[in-house]
Amino acid sequence: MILVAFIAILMTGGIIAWIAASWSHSASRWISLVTLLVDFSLAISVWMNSSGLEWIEKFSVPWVPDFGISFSLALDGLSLLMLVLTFFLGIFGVLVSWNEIQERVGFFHFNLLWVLAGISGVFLTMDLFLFYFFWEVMLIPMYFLIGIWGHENKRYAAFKFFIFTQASGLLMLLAILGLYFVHKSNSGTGTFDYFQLLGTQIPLGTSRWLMLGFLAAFIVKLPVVPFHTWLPDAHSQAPTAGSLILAGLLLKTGAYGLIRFVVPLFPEASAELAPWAMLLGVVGILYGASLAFAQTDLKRLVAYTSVSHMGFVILGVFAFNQLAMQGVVMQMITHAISTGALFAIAGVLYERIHTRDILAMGGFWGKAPFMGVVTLIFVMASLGLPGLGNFVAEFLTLIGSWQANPMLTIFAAIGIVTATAYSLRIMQKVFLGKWQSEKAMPDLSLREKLIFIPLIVTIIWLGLFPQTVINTVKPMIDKQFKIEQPTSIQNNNGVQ
Amino acid sequence: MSLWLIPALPLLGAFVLIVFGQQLPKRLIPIIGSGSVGLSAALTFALGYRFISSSASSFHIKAWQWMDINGFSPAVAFHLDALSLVFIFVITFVGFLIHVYSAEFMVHDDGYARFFAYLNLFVCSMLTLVLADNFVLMYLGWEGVGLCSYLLIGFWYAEEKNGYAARKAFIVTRVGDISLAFGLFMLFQQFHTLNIQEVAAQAAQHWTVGSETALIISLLLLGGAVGKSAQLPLQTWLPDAMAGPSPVSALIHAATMVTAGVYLIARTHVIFELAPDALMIVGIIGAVTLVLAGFAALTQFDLKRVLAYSTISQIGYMFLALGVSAWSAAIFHFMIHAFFKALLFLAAGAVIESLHHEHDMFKMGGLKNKLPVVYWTFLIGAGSLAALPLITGGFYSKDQILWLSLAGEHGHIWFFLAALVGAFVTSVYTFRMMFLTFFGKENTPVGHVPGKGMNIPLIVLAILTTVGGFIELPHTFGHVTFFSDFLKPILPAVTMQEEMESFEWLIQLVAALVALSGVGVAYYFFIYKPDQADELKSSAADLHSFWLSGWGFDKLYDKLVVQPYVYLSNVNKNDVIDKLYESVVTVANWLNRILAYTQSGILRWYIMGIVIGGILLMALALI
Amino acid sequence: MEFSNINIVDVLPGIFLVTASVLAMLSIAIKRNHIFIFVVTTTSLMGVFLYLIFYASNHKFNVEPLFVIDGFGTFVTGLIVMSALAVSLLSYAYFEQREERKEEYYILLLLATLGSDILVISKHFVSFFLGLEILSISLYAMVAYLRKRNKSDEAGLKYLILAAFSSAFLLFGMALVYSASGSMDFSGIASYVASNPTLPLPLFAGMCLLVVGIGFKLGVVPFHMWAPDVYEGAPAPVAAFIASISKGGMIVLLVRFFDQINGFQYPVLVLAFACIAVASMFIGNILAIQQTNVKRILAYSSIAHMGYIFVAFLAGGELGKEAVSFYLVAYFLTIIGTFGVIAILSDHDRDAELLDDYKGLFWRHPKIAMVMTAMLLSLAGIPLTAGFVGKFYLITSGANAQLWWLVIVLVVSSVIGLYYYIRIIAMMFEKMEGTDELALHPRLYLINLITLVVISVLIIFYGVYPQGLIDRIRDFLY
Amino acid sequence: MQVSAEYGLLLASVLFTLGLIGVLVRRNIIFMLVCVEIMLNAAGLAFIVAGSKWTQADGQVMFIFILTMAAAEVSVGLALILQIYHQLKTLDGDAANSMKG
Repeated sequence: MILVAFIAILMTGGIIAWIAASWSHSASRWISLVTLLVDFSLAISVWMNSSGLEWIEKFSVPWVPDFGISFSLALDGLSLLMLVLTFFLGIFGVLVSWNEIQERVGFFHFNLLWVLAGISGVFLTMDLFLFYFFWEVMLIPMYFLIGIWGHENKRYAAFKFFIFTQASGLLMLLAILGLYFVHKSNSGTGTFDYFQLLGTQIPLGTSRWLMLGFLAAFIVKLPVVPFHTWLPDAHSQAPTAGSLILAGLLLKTGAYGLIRFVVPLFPEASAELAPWAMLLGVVGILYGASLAFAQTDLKRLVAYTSVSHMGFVILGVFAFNQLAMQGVVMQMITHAISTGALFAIAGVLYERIHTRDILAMGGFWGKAPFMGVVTLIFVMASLGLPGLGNFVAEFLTLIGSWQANPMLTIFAAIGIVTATAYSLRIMQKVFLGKWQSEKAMPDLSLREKLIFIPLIVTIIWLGLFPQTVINTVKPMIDKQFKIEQPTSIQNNNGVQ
Repeated sequence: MSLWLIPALPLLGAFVLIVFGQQLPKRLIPIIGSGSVGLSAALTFALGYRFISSSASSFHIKAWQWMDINGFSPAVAFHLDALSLVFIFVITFVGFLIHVYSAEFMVHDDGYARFFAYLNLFVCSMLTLVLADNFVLMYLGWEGVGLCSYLLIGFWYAEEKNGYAARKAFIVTRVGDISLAFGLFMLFQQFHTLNIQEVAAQAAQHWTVGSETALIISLLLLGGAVGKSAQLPLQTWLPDAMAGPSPVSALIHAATMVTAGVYLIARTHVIFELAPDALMIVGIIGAVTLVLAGFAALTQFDLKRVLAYSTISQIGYMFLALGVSAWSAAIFHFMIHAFFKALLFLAAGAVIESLHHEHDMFKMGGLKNKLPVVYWTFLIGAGSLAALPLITGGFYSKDQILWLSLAGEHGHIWFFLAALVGAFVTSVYTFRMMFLTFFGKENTPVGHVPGKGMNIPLIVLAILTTVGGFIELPHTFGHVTFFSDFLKPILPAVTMQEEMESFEWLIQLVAALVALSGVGVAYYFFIYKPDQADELKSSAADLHSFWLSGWGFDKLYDKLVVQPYVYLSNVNKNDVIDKLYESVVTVANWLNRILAYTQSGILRWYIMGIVIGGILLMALALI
Repeated sequence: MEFSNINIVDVLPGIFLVTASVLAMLSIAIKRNHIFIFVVTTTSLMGVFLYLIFYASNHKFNVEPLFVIDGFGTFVTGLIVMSALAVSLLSYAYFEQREERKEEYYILLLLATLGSDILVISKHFVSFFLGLEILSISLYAMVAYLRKRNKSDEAGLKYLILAAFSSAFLLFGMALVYSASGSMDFSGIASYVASNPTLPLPLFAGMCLLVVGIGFKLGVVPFHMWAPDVYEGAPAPVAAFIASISKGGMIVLLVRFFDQINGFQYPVLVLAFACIAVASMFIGNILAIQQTNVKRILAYSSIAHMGYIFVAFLAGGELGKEAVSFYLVAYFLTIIGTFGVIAILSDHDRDAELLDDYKGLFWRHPKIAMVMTAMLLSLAGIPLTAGFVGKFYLITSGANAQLWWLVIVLVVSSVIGLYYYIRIIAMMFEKMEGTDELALHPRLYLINLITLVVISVLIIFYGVYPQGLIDRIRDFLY
Repeated sequence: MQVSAEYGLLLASVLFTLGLIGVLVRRNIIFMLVCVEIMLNAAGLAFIVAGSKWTQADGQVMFIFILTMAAAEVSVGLALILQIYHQLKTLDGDAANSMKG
């Protein structure tokens, strides 16, 4: 029941926030903040009480029984982490837009909360139809967030985002239906229930196509080069909160989909695909890095770093071993935090000097040292400095993928050097050097500190005590690798 | 067991300074900064005493389990043995002295608190590096020192070029780091552990001498070492790193961080022992580097750059020592080098500051009366660097390497010759620097004279430099082997080629002569006949500029790597792949325009449409 | 053939409509009163609808020789009547503002509805023909109803000529089929077809001509060209009527006819329909991409939607029928709602048909904008709307019948379709510059607002909880 | 004497085609209307032929329906044409193309 509550709270909160705005803007801000805090604390309490079982919570009621569609939610370690992350970032989403958003505040928060609701739904649902349902639901409000409160080129960005994700999503719908009918012809009962579909015996030829259908949606969302071009536009045009949620959560739904659906549902096919997928990942890492290095628009730059970092995710997922998988989960979380923070920084800077062009910046360290330190920390995070969460993620991913495919891993690791190049470039252009103009450059306000300090604490905590996270997802991952670890990959796991 | 306090204290200091740096009163800052390091230095002494007196071969303490995923379980745990004890002694004690020095040196800088914060952070990460009981934690320290070096090189961030130098340092070392990472990956794949001791044990079991994997892994590790220790081919970052304040150069780019590579190889000597070819390569790298860097140092005019190149060259000696598996010799030279190079840098810093940040030696001169303390200490340091016989620590440490490079079991005549040439060049450039700076006529008026805060560390270091040498004396006189005995449990003594012992005195004699002759040459060119030097310079201008640019490595890498990468990424700034999708849109719009013509609004068109449709339907019958 | 009572009861809807129209006519003869005639119309439609809800059954039997009453027909009749009700509700305010002689409109409306109803239940060429013509002829007048608008007349004329032209094809086709099969009754034709495994040429020719006629009414490629002009010219409510009701009747007839004569045994026919479907989906959507006239956009989109429905039609079987029924419901609601919004925003001199008329609508009339958004999302087939479930149903039936290529075309083309729906939405959420003067000054009537709100609520409801509707459909179908 | 149905149908189709061509080539709306009428009547003829082929009355019944419908259509049509004429001051069908694209 609590699972439904998670989503319901957000939705109702959104509506209330919308209504409230008609008499006071700050009211709707507070309402959405409170909503998220409530959800967050709920999630945390669930986490505290979660036992070592694979499935912590389950909930299911029939929805469209004629099609075997049920409103079924379930919570395991992975979803739990993602859920906590969602609410956690959501809070900052509200905080960063506290001053930024001044018009149509109510509608903004409505959209914000509904995006989060959709995302939570995606992370929770265990019914493929419902999954697709939420998958689409989270896009509409996001579309509005970009399209209404975005920057100069918002309409183009919003269109691109919407069409890309929709197109790929529809392909996934086809694949889902294909799976449905395969299962129906096998077992006679048509169902969209994840657990029942899990064991489905699919002829390899079919399963290739079906997997590609799923893959389409996820790698566009992730995004994997060459399906990434919607991302820089969407990220750079969205309002800060939008970018935060895009980078922090929407991309993660893609990764989540890979872990939850692609690999378990189509083991053979994905084993077959693995080398190519890993290759794509590596290409993404390097390509994204080189593009990031060239950008002058701060948000665009950070957007491309996401492309690069998400390369590690697909690399790890298709390495098929626990280390890599743990790394991937870690990467999902840490990347969400570090990149989110960087976008927040960009937003903070934009509020002050009204540009995202890093060539017009420089020497802010002298004026805003605190901001400098904060940025430094997250820049270091994004280049994978040990002691910060991202290092754990990337190290695990690489050490895992090394077991599967050393050659590709070498190239992936070159991405770390390129990451150093672009990350330090941010630092250089924005905070080092001299600043030409004499505009006032106030340091972080209390509210802004409230945003960044928790993020810093979290990223360091994740860097030094990742075991909490690791243990949370462990049951789920163990399960997965007990179910199916493709023999083709298993052999080169080193001497035990 | 207070082992964990040693790295923790500087960390605490750094934390305090970062968070409250703005608010703190200025005189409190150095107290916190140097105090934290001083405390851990004291702890080190206490611990060192306990360690030596106790029979235990190592102290071990585990703070917490870092990660644990089936088999992969690095902990945040510290491991103290003789080797790491030597290192933490140098780090904390020399570090402490440098902190004290900086307290005065940096006092007028508005980034005072920031400076000490970084410095403390550095000390912490360096300590973690050498105390880590597993490779992952070591890697943490390894990257941490990289970060601090980046921050401190770019400390004066307003200068564009400082930032550039800082980035260069970080990126170049990062190249080495990933090679190290690969080494770790392979080790894990082999042994399913990254605990240093276990790895060493397992390696000894599983691998035979000269095994393939051992070679690959040790080469990968070497890659890491080469990056951090500024050896060929990744040495190019160190000279530029001199952009940082002098204490930084002293602590990071002379005494401690750059020797991390030496530590790494010494730490994993078991693996290297199993791969003689790798050892050979280490030796060659060392030999080549020390010669090249030496010649580069000859031509520099920036005081600090001379020292930088000399650092590279001295570390080359250490690598050479490692290469001939003269482990303790390498470590011994590391320690002595830490003393005198720190001393030299600090002194140089004092000089530069007193001449209002003048770096060019040719604009200096005649300082020996103006800055007596600096002069004398610098002289001692220089002597040690040039390895003047008998009185200087540098002589004993370097002499040992010279000797073993020839007489060690892996020794080789070419190694020896390279080392010898290096020694000669070293003493030449050292005293060139000496004479240009302190002798001759005064070119630049002296500004403020360093006070106690800066002098005391200099003096202490000078003393250390001198006496440090006497804890390890060759057979020929005294034959004190305190240091090598101390390290023996960790680092096996080098086995000599037989029928060599008899020559040792000869070698020492040669070394001494070479050093002295170097001084002589320097005297001839820079005091006796300065114009000769200029003639020589002009006669071989190209060679001079070539050496000045450090054998043109920078240009090479710029052409080979940097420019292509920058070019490519700038060309593709707007992401060609996007064009693909745009073209799809274009096609759709084009189709739309075509089809829009059919909607002409004219009735008979539409009728025609219907008719054609009907005909097409009929036509289907023919299919 | 004498009519037993039960039959009377079952053809009651038709009779009801006829009487209603006669009543309306008489009332005009006595006194022109918009309200009154409006009430007459709505109440009679309402009455029929309620009747269907309460007394309709799904047992199938024939009213020889012309009509067949079965669940499918009854269901769609109900749908048609309801849509007609919605249209008339929307029409009141629309015509109240514009036309001094508004009353006849309702007669035409009732008759057109009747015609469509007859199409739905007919099982014989004669009734087919009669229904079609009743529908068409009243539509000519409805399209051209606003005499003062040049576009309206032009549209009317075009529609008339083309419709007459196409019904000539239809008739000739019927004649050919008749001469080949010797029967104008579907079952008779079926028996003839059953005896001919290979399609004889005259029959095929007849079929083709029939398809031309039908295709025209449905506005599928290549018989679609009239659609945009007529939609643009016709008054918004009438356009809604054309888009929904007049097509619905024809679809049902098509399904029924093909079911009965089992046309799927002839691959060439299936191929023909497949081609039509693909062409409609692609061309319809592509034509709309850069269109700036909302009514035309909707015309093109309706072309595409007919293409979608054809997928389910070709899939056939029970699932196909269900899909068609569900999709019709979703589509009717949505399209009527959309045109309702256009109607509500139109003012005296022209309809709110330009994209710019919707600029910043969300900040002027949030409610209407939300309704419009819901409608457009439903047309685009985004979840939370009935349109999504409908599309899902279509895809499911297509996938079930292994028509993968058609399904993929459906998906791809609906992605193209997204673009222009989103474009309108984006327009509505544009910021209003205070400077630009509004082109239109509509007077908002409560009744329209209520209608629209009800419709959009229904759309959302069916989108979130489709099971209820599905059950209803299944009750009727089997 | 008996004419076989085929000839009848042939005649009908010829008529139909004539009408069709007429609609396509004439620009005067009235003539277009007339040609449509021809096509309708061709269809009617076809029905009668078919009816006589099967010796059923249905064909003729259908023909009567067609006549009625044609009449209704023409009446509406003429009304519209009047309107158009008022606007365009011409009966050229191609002139009525204010809506396109």
